[in-house]
Amino acid sequence: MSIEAKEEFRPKIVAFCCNWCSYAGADLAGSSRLSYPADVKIIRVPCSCRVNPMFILRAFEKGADGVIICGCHPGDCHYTTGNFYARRRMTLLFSMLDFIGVESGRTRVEWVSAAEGVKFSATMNEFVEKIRSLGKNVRLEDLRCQNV
Amino acid sequence: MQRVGVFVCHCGSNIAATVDVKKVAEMALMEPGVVHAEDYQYMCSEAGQARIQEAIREKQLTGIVVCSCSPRMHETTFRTAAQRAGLNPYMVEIANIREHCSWIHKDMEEATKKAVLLMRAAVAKVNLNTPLRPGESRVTKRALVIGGGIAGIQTALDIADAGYEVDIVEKTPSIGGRMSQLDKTFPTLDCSACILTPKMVEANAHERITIYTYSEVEKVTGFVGDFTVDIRKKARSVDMNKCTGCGVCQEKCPSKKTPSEFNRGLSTRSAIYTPFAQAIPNVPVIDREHCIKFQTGKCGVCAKVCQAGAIDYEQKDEIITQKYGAIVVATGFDMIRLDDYDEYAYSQSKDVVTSLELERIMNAAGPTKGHLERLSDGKAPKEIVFIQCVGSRCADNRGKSYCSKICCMYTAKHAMLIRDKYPDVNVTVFYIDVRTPGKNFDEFYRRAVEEYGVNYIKGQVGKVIPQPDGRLLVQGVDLIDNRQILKEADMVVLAAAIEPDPDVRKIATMLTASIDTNNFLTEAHAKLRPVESPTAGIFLSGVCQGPKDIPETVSQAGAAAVKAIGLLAKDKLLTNPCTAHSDELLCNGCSQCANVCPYGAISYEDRQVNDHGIREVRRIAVVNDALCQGCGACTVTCPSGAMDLQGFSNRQILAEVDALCR
Amino acid sequence: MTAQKKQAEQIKEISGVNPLKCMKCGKCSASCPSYNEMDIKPHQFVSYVINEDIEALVHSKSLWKCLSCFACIERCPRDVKPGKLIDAARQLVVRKKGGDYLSPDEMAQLLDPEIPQQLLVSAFRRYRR
Amino acid sequence: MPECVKTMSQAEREIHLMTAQQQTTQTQVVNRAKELLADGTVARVLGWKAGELPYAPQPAYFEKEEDLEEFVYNGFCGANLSKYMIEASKLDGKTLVCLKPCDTYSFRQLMKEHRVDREKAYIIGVGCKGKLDIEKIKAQGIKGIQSIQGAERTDDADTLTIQTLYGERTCAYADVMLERCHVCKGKEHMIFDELIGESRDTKDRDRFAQVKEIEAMTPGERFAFFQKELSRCIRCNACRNVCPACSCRKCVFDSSQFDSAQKANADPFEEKMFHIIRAFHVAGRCTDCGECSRVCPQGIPLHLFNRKFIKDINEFYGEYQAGADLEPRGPLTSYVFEDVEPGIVAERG
Repeated sequence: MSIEAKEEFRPKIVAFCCNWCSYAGADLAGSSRLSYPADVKIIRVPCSCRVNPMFILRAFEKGADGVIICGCHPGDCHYTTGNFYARRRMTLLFSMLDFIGVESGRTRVEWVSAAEGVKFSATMNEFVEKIRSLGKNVRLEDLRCQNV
Repeated sequence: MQRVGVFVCHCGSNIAATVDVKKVAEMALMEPGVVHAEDYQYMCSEAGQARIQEAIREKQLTGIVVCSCSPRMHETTFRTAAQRAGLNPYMVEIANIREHCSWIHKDMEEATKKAVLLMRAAVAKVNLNTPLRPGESRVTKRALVIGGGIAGIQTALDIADAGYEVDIVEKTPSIGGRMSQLDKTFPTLDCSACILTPKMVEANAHERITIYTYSEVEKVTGFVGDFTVDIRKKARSVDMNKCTGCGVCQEKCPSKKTPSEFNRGLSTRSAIYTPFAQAIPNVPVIDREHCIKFQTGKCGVCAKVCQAGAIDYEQKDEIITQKYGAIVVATGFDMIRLDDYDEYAYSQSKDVVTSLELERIMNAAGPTKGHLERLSDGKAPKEIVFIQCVGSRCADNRGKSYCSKICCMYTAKHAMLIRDKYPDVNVTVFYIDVRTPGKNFDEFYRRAVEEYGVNYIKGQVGKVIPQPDGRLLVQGVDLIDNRQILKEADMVVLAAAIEPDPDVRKIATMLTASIDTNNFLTEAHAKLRPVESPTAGIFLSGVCQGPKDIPETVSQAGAAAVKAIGLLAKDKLLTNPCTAHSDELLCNGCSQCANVCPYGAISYEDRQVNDHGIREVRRIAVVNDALCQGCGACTVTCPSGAMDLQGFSNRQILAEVDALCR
Repeated sequence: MTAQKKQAEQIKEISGVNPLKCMKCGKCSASCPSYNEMDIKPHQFVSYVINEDIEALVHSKSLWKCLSCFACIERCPRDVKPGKLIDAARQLVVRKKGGDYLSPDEMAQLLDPEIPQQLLVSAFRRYRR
Repeated sequence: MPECVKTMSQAEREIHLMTAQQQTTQTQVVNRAKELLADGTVARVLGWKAGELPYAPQPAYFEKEEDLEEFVYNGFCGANLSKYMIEASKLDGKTLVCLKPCDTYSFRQLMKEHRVDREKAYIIGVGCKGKLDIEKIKAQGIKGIQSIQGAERTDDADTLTIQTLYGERTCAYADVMLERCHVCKGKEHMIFDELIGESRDTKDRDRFAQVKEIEAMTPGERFAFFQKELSRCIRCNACRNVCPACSCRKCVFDSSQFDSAQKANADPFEEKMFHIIRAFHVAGRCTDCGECSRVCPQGIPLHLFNRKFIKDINEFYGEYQAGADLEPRGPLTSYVFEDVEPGIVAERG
């Protein structure tokens, strides 16, 4: 553990991207070769409203250091209203996580359209930077994993 | 337990150059359920697909993971391949190791590590996949075209000629659009009206085309093959069945001070008006905001002079509800406002005009009856300066970042026409680049220079200064000579950038079609699906998708029509099987899910259930597969987890989360 | 890093300008009131920085002919703003010379009716930061 | 302590607990219930009966008139009976249910969610002037309780008289009220068929004071606070079982979908996860009845989670009280275009 601790901190970041806007935005970032750290791993969901708070907490439990949810811009949801519900749910959930003392910077929602490859890459760079500055997520993870 | 095969694609060097594909395949074999793993040059090639099919048959695979490009690219390819080998297509998962990995990471070790994780997540998911079968939905054999410019007219004609009903919705009182405002067209100098009017007439006369002018789309519900649209027919105040189009009302109307939209405000029109002589339908509308009768209650001249008794002040907006199988957006463009460009003195001098205003000045039906004259004093100009790229290719927030594409050509056209008709007028064009890709385009531009003596100067204009004598001092630069130029001109013409019609944002929202930051509608694929929106059943025609000239617009309009016809020709559509389902043993029947369903796909029924021996009647949520589009909003609203989404189930997503955080 | 390259980097840093955004439209030169006085024209400033030919730039007459009227900054469609590059080059020179800045208070005493107003205004614009 | 109680007979206990006013409410309810049972309007009565301890009456069904002799209604009848109506709605015939003003919010919320059948309920809105928290009485150092007088608050007599093994003790009623009564939603019943007894609005505190206090802490302090509170959780599920909003046929935490079925906490995060998710699932539906905190054997202030959500909902989406109306959409199943962005949480700091 002591050796690992000296290594550069590489956070684990899970990004939930809606299929229609943000996943396509991430594809565009890829085809435009707009790099962002490999720490970000994307899970494709049909819509930001498919993201259950359970998934987010589970990610943290399993050792994620940051979770970001990306969807279509409000008003542009492929399913018309999905991101409006996602927006309320995530606002309340993030507020609750903040309330129990989890750093609010570890969770984020960003609206990225299919045309915003640049924004996707910039957002991920920024988010990774933020998580790096926050350091390892010791408040939420499954402590059993610590010394394995 | 599944028998999973993992196929890692090199994509030539696109993936293999940054991801150790052999290592990914090797690691795959250590994952639970994986019984086969291989890598290959191009998995999407015929040979690659054959390898997948062979493995499915030989190793009796029950699920496969392809580590390749984005599922948005080849998911369908691999699903079809798997299906041909006897595997349910929904037992295929894609790990996106190109767009989300090899293309954005440079370090091989890091990229390989990430690729392995993405592969693991896909394997974890496919282990929980279940075979899914698509349902069917019907197709309404009718198309809606939003916008009645040349793009909309062409699309409507093509669809109607193929035998389908088409409705055109146009917000202004006449179809025709921007093209009807143009004088001549490049590169052959045809008269715009001469080629457009026959098309307008044809559309109007077509038995399968219904034109709703002075109308707007108000509400869109439904989905591909089965849209329901509310169209607001604004009150015209004139009975379309009675009006004979004699025009007396317009002559007699005492309110004549309204700036004419058609002439870009360079002339005025009456309150009851048709925008131009060839308008279709040739039925005027009363502009209630400027009508004396509507504003003060006293007038009614038009009703008195109308022999046909067509004037109807009581007319109300009417909502027409219609079902459509396909919708084509052809909302077109407008020129940007030049309020922020003080340096060109557009708002200070009447003799600084936009190119579209010049079109009206040059047109025989325009404000000057086609005579080239200064709008300030009516004098014939001797010196005209054209300024290119006004608001195009701007990195600041005054203009647009893109090239408006049509300005180089129409400026060459204007310069040529002026020199042709008025050989004593000097024409100077300040340009940054002259862009003429297109058949006979560069030849056209060269003719302007070589045959017509138009003076092209490489360099921009910094400032236009109105002089006390009414002339305009143009301060520009010649970058080739490296010299600053001060030039007196009588007229300055600005090639203002074009932008999508501002209403398109509202329409895109109704259609849930994606739109970019410049308000251009996004196509499903920039190269391979340029006339389709990512939203199924929505097609794009003309400038709403990106700047285009007339020939391009017409060819895209035809392409959009073909895509729409291809959809309308089908009797049934296969529906997405990734729909929500409710577990009758877990459902509380609490109605929360129906509250968030955008499609009204959830209803409730009292059903006899057998819950581990307890038999009782329970209120249970039921999802209509044909209506459900699979967004998943209901699954999160459901506290008990009874509502789950096929293909993106709670367990599948959690498995992915676990695999990625491992 | 060569001295020239370093200087070019410094200019970019001070000005906050990315010269690669330039599309060579020449609107800066078209707007410049001192154009005829300059040996290196405003639009050329951009390519000098791109080519890292900073020596020529700092020894040019143009450096001291620019009035800092900001017309080019105002009108540049590409957010390149050659005026800022010129200003940055000037700062390089001034810093090298030992940084004999004036404070606004000192300036009042040095006022000379012969000094053109424009120069004063430009000086204020430049040094108020 | 239980030994001291054992020394008391059932009759003694009843006598001790009765006061004039309480007799009226309790007796009135009993008399009315007997009538309704007799004329067949209702098939059963859902109320409270005396428990083993003088301060722990239990929810109970009474099917015969004579059973009603055991019926009690006093200051310790905090239990919210609306959740029982989910099961009672499936039984034949109507059930007479006694609901206090705050319980009626829960009932209405359950009606909205189609969990209870209004037609199957005959609601007697019982008067309430604040309910008591035995833990607070004990916290005053009062031990060996034998009986308590004044447990049903009458007019303005604000004192409890408690007989203990060590003699008579008194305490102020207001000092030993349940937390939820200090933030009383009001004395009005949201739904009822008839009313018996008087109610009083006992609100004397800011509902969100505690939440605000915690919000003012640093993230580290907040984390430590909840870590300390939640580490006491033994996952007995009492909070879940008592909560009228938490009424799923099968809880997600018991279902195989989330790999969380019937599992002991493996790490300190899991109990947080349970309580966060539980609060999230009832967000916008929780009426703030406070039953979760009342029943928690470990004394964890679970209502803080719910109240944090309520506070946020009020601030972000406008004042909302679950169960106050029958509007089908709640704050999490509706939206407006201009809703705040989730980033507000980080901005707020």
